[in-house]
Amino acid sequence: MRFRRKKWLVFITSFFLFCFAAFPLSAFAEGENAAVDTGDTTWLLVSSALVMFMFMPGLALFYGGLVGQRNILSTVMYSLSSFVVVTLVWMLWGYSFAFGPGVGGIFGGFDFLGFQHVGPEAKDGLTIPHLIFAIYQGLFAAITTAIISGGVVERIRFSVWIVFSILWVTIVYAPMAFWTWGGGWLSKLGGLDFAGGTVVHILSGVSALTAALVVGKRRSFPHKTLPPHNLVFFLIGAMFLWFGWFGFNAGSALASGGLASVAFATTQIAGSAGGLVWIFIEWALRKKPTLVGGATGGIAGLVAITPAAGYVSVLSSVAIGGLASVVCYWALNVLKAKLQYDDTLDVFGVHGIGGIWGAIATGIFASKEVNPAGANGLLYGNPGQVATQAIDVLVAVLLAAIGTFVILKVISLFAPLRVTEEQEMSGLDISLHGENAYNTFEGMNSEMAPAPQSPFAATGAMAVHAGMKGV
Amino acid sequence: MRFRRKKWLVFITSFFLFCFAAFPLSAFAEGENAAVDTGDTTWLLVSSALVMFMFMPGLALFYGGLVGQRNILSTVMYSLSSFVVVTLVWMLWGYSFAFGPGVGGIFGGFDFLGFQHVGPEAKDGLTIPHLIFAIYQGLFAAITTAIISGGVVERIRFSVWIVFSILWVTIVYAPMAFWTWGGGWLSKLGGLDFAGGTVVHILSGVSALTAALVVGKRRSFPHKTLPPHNLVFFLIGAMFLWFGWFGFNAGSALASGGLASVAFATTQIAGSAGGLVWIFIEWALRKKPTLVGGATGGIAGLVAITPAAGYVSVLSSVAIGGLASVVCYWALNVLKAKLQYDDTLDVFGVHGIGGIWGAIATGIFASKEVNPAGANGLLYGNPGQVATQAIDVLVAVLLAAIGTFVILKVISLFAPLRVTEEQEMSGLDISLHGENAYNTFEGMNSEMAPAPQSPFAATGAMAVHAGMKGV
Amino acid sequence: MRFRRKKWLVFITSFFLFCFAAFPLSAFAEGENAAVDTGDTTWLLVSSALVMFMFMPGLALFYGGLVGQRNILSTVMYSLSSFVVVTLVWMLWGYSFAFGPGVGGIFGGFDFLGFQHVGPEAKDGLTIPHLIFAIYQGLFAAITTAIISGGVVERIRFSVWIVFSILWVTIVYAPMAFWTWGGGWLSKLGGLDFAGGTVVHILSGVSALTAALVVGKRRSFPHKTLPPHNLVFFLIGAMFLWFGWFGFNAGSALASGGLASVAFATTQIAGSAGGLVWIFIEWALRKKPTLVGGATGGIAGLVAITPAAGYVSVLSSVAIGGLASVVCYWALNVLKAKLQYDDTLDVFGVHGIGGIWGAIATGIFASKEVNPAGANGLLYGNPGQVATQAIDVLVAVLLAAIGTFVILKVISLFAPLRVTEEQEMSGLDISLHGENAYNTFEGMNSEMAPAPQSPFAATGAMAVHAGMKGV
Amino acid sequence: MKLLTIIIRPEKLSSVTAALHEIGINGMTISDVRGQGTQKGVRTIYRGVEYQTDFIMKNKIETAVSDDRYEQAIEAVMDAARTGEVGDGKIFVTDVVDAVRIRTGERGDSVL
Amino acid sequence: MKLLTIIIRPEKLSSVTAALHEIGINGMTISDVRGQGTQKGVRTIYRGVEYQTDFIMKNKIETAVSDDRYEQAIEAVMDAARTGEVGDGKIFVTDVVDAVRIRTGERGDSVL
Amino acid sequence: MKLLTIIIRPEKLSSVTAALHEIGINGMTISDVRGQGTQKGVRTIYRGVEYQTDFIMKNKIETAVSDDRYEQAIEAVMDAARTGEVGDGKIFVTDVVDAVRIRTGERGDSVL
Ligand SMILES: Nc1ncnc2c1ncn2[C@@H]1O[C@H](COP(=O)(O)OP(=O)(O)O)[C@@H](O)[C@H]1O
Ligand SMILES: Nc1ncnc2c1ncn2[C@@H]1O[C@H](COP(=O)(O)OP(=O)(O)O)[C@@H](O)[C@H]1O
Ligand SMILES: Nc1ncnc2c1ncn2[C@@H]1O[C@H](COP(=O)(O)OP(=O)(O)O)[C@@H](O)[C@H]1O
Repeated sequence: MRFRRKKWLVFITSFFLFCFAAFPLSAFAEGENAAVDTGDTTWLLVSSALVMFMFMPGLALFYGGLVGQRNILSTVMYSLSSFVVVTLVWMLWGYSFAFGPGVGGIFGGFDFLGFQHVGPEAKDGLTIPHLIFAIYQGLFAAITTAIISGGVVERIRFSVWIVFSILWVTIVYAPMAFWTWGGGWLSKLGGLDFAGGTVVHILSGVSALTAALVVGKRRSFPHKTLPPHNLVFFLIGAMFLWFGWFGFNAGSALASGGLASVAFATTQIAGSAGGLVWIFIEWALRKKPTLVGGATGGIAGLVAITPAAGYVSVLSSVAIGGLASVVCYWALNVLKAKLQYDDTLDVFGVHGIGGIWGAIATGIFASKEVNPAGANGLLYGNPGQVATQAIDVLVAVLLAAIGTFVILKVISLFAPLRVTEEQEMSGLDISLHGENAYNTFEGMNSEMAPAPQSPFAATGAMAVHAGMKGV
Repeated sequence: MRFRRKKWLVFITSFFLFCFAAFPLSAFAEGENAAVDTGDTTWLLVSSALVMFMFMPGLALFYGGLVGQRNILSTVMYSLSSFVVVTLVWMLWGYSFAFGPGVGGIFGGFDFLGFQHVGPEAKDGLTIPHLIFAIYQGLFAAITTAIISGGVVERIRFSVWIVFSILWVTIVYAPMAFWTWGGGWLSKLGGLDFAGGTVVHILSGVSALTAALVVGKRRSFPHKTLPPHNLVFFLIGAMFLWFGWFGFNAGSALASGGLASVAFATTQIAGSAGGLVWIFIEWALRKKPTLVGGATGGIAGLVAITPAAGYVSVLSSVAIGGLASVVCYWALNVLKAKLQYDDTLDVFGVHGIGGIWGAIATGIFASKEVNPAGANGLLYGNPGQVATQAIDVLVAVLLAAIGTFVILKVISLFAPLRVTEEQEMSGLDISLHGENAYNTFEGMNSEMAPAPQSPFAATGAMAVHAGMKGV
Repeated sequence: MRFRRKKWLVFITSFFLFCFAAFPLSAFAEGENAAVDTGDTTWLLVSSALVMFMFMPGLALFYGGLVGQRNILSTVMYSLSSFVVVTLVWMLWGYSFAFGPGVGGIFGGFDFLGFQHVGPEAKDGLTIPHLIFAIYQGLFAAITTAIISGGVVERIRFSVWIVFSILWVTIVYAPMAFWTWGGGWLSKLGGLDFAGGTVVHILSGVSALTAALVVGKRRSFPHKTLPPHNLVFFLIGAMFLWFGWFGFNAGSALASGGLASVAFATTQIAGSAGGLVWIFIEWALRKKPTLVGGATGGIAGLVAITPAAGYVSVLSSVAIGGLASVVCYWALNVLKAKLQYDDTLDVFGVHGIGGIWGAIATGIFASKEVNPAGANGLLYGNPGQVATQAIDVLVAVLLAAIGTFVILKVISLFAPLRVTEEQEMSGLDISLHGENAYNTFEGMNSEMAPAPQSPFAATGAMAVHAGMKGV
Repeated sequence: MKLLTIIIRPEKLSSVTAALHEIGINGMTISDVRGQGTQKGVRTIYRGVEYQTDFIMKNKIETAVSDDRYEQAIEAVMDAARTGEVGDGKIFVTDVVDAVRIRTGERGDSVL
Repeated sequence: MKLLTIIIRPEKLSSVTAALHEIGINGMTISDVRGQGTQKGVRTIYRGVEYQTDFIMKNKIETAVSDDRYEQAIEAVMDAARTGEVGDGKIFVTDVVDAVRIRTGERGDSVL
Repeated sequence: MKLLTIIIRPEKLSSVTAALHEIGINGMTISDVRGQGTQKGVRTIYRGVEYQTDFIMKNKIETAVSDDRYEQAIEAVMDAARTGEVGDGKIFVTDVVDAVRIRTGERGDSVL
């Protein structure tokens, strides 16, 4: 024990030493900032904060509200751990792999390891500091990773999840980001992905399904799963996602102005169309429109507009968002029931299917009138764009499925992927994290026991822990 | 059934076809963006996101925390449905009616139907893209509509609410917006309304009272209404409102800079004065200052400063905010008790009365030293401004009362306005939406029943629904 | 009674008369705005809103989730009251004392009383309106004050807290802010504090400890304190803090651009390093990483990076954030257990210790390559900077400890500092504020009693209060 | 003395307590419980998955009454709680062998 | 008629109710309760402070059964709820002197 | 064997359980309940509307004790729970005809 603790100390210390010593600081040498525009930079600062917010606490609550109350903290911990881990991985090597100068259109290279050469000066071709661009993209990587957890909550081991996060962002996310946005081969084919239809939603949706299949079903699935424990948290989460999505989509213009405004408008409208259509579908087919449905439809619309946000007209966004609800409703209600996979929080049904529809829809509705830097789609006389988009989709699906499968199989050689039956039964909050989310038993509000001499034995007793010594 | 479903499909399909085909895209033809300022645009992008946030989840939680726990989802659904419906209505025709080039100072006209001619280029006379201006105003329209629901929650039918939303925003909100902000006749009289004292708060407050009277009291009113089920949600909602109010008020400068800063400062200070005064009133009169009181006072201060935010000095904002709490406290505690109307969440008492006070106060405290584009008020030698403001108030009150009355009476010719006694008794969450917000019974966390062969009969059993087939 | 009410009216009225009459409005005379930059101004508007948000509801939930459920509203009320009170105090005199032109490097003076001469024009040397600078700083003052409440929740009297807030911000915060940021003597020594390591965190942390000692322990401490009642609220609060911290740190650049981007990046990365290290420490020492731990570690990292955010490289921020978790973990688990002080929500352990580490770390890691306006630290060949930082720390510690001690001792001459045993036992929500946060007993959802003639006697009866008359 | 354990629909709680008050029974203890019986549970649907719960919200009233009053109490409860639909609930009667008022130490019927 | 008061682990609730259904006992009333006994409570740690709670989540089932069936019911519950670990719970049996179905006014065993 | 149903103020819960532990009674089952009786409910005011609730938070302890110990248990509870103010609560005693420990199948007094 004593030994293990020492090892930790050595590890931590050397890590920190490394941190400030190993890399040259010349990155910051030239702080000219010639081309930095304050308005654009402010928009990216805000967008970065918004993406952080849609992730934590947004995604965490969106997911947490839908799980049983004994797994809420565990669900949040998957998100929180990805948040902190991927942020660091991104800074250390992820950004370099995804947005480095690149090696043959395939791999970003090592130039930006540890955010070397990533400083306050404007990024090439943009009017915003390189550093905020890098952080903004890092938050994309982090939330994308965390979205996957929705497929495997209530059963995957916490340590496995952390290792998975590190590997996944490195060998699945970073390559796809490089290929699509970093100047890699896919972008040269002409595929359009404004804010992450393939890179974010298809990757995460397909990876979640793959992970759900590899990790296996919850023991309670399908006949005894717990109903969502708190729909108000779910709603809050959904709306935080919506709020943050403005930073996600309109921020992807990488500047303030007309294009950001277009993306903002299409986002709001596609989300609304998605929400409304889902409400109407439920009303027509089930007589009762639900809150879960309305919010899920909104998210489906937002997912679908993501790749298209800066390429399509406002009216097209109605169609994209509205039809997203139709396909996602089908996925959740028909496909899932038929195939019986346990994608716990419907990541595949919403992000996967919605993302695929969005990517294809971009090929249908894109218009150079909206964005000259884009392309025309099917409706504007260019059916080939649909094919190009289909290639993007295919690449993303394959990369996600194979990458996730391989990562999990490799991990499973070293450790079991899922918690034990007993842990699953007692709930992961207590069994993995030793905490209860809610301590609301009124009886605990009782006065001090009259026998303070035996604090540990007394009812409801609490004792100051002996600190590090006791372990 | 089969037939009805087909009809839906046809309807949805033709709607979407219409969406991307019916309107010319020439709107986006000239994307010059000559006069767009990135800093101003960023501020409007952010303000739009803030207004969205104050609405969803802000308003939804503010309201939802104050209702009984069997009506929380229903309360949220009124907001969510207005959010998505009004967004679409606004894009299709609302914006055109409210901010079109206009017909005789009365009506905005049809030029901007479907956001035609509303593109990324700067809006006339402003430095921000037309599209973000339109979306920003659309979010105002949406939240204003949703505020009304506070008067009729726990009893109005969901379908009635949706129809009401569509009609109300069209025939009450859009005209008033045009008259006040779109260049219509009221603005020509010289009335001042910086961010929506009349258009937003008086309209919604008076409409809520009217609706509460037309729809009728809850069966439980006044002797058995439910106490607020979750004041933490209420507080979160109140603070989200406050946060978003910066976008609402300071964003109404329609540019960044000095005026936005003035509006930001007056907003923060009026809200603080309102909160503090209410706390002191309760302390003096009831001995115990409450959280509900403090937060309500803050909101009252924010409501009252809304029309004045960019026209008055910081010190005036103390008076406006502080006195708002005095009049609203009176409305909630004396007026309501005397008149016995069932304005469930005190929309009239806070938004109506607070808005009237704010509109009049603008006429008292406005100063050209603060904003040369404004006017001087009573205290700066121009008593006439108070009269002008009073006309604005009168118009808003009449329009809201008559418009709401007519809309609801017309709807009631086709369908009952309120839920049945039984639905009211079982709570609207289950009876209208088939959902429970909270599933926290611990017994549900039990392991799978040993008799999986009869999943539907087993205790707590859950079954994958047969999808569309089953209905 | 009648008399007291009249006194109140007179007081309120004369206060408001004073407000808009007493001060000349010439402050607003020259609204030239020559040097105002829209992008920078937008960033400060946003940052102000973010700081407001991290405070309310952020801090309120962060604290509220950790207390017992009978004290949640009371905990929130400490924050809410500081929010409104300090905003007003700041406007009336606080800003002037802290950022006035100054008297001998010691005191800011009276020039800006009531925000006189604080208008929409650019602040000297900056490109943002003076008014938004003043409001931004005011929100810093307000949240700093409220942070202190974490040391004394569940026992300090509400009225004492309000008086304490007013005095503390006047005689502790304002001087320190002037000395450090307002051009006072400390800044002349060369101490670095980018966003408030000493001014915000050390002051609040040390003051909280002092207050906890002066006020005394909770009766239930340490053997019967209540476990945190809602960790989801705690998490939401923690993440709101994180989100707002971007406005806090990156906003402290007082402009958009490269420096703000650096501060944004170091903030995100230090927070992540803090969270991750805490998780690993718990894992190593206790086997179970907790959510409370992960979030606390993140906040520790954010606290520590605050003074350094704009002076250090991204890699240094990893070390600063990560080591913050080490020292704060030690403070919470070893120091607190040993010394047995009842700093209820660990303000000293997190803000105090974290802030001290951050201030010293700034002296170690600061680099002129990152920020030419800063200084080089120990690692860049300037060991003297550590000494300078140590002086800052010492001043902050002494000022906070002595100031808080004196204020509370003076107050205690006039009134008891803490609630009675009975109030503590029944919970402060009911005993101080007359409210319950949660009304979730299902039995309350019952239909109207059949005996409406005696509404007050009937079970669960509710009666419209007779308004002001009844008291 | 008898202990009545009364299971009713939550929406009838205040009617029942009022009815008991009317016949002079003021002391009782109430809890939120879940019932199973002939009545079927509600079905709720989340994202296409149907959750059928057979735990139906009920309220339980426990009240100790003297031997000569308990029939009257049963009548009162039945009148106030009955809807005629399945799920109205039950009353179970058990014997109380002793009762104490903690405040005074009194025993027996005077406790009520 | 007997009233069985059954204290079990929450995770065994659905097994137990299913076991009772199997022998034809469908009526019962369930609540969330906290137990104390030989079983020790969980320790949770918040920020270095250890909270040991001796209130352990349990579920209580109250079910009235006829005199001839209650032994069978006890068997069924024991089979379904037993893990062999400390904390499995208890069954207490008390006499019911009268029972009423509120909906119909029926009395006695037909109520069940 | 007797079943004690003890209704007390929530703030007295830990005193009472400690008092019972002291005399060797360790097994018990506790729930959050609402009481009505002579004690009046709190009034809370929201936005000028006064809500008076006559449901007062109480805790209920159910503990089965052997016939020779129950008087002692009553004494212990009374000492620990009494404040002398209205609302201290009640103890009701009923006969237990049988008791089972699920883990072992033991019956009778050895179950306790
Ligand atoms: N044998 C029983 N023991 C205990 N509680 C019962 C029993 N039978 C029914 N209950 C309770 O009474 C409630 C109503 O019973 P149910 O059979 O659904 O309708 P009804 O009483 O109208 O016949 C149940 O939900 C349950 O709480
Ligand atoms: N004497 C008692 N009276 C009432 N309930 C009891 C009694 N003893 C135990 N219980 C309940 O039974 C549960 C299990 O008891 P415990 O002694 O921990 O384990 P076991 O039943 O396996 O011996 C307790 O948590 C408590 O709820
Ligand atoms: N007849 C009764 N049956 C069941 N519980 C009762 C009865 N009378 C009182 N109680 C319970 O005891 C609690 C205290 O009773 P109350 O009459 O208010 O004070 P006291 O016990 O001091 O006379 C009540 O809140 C209720 O929970």
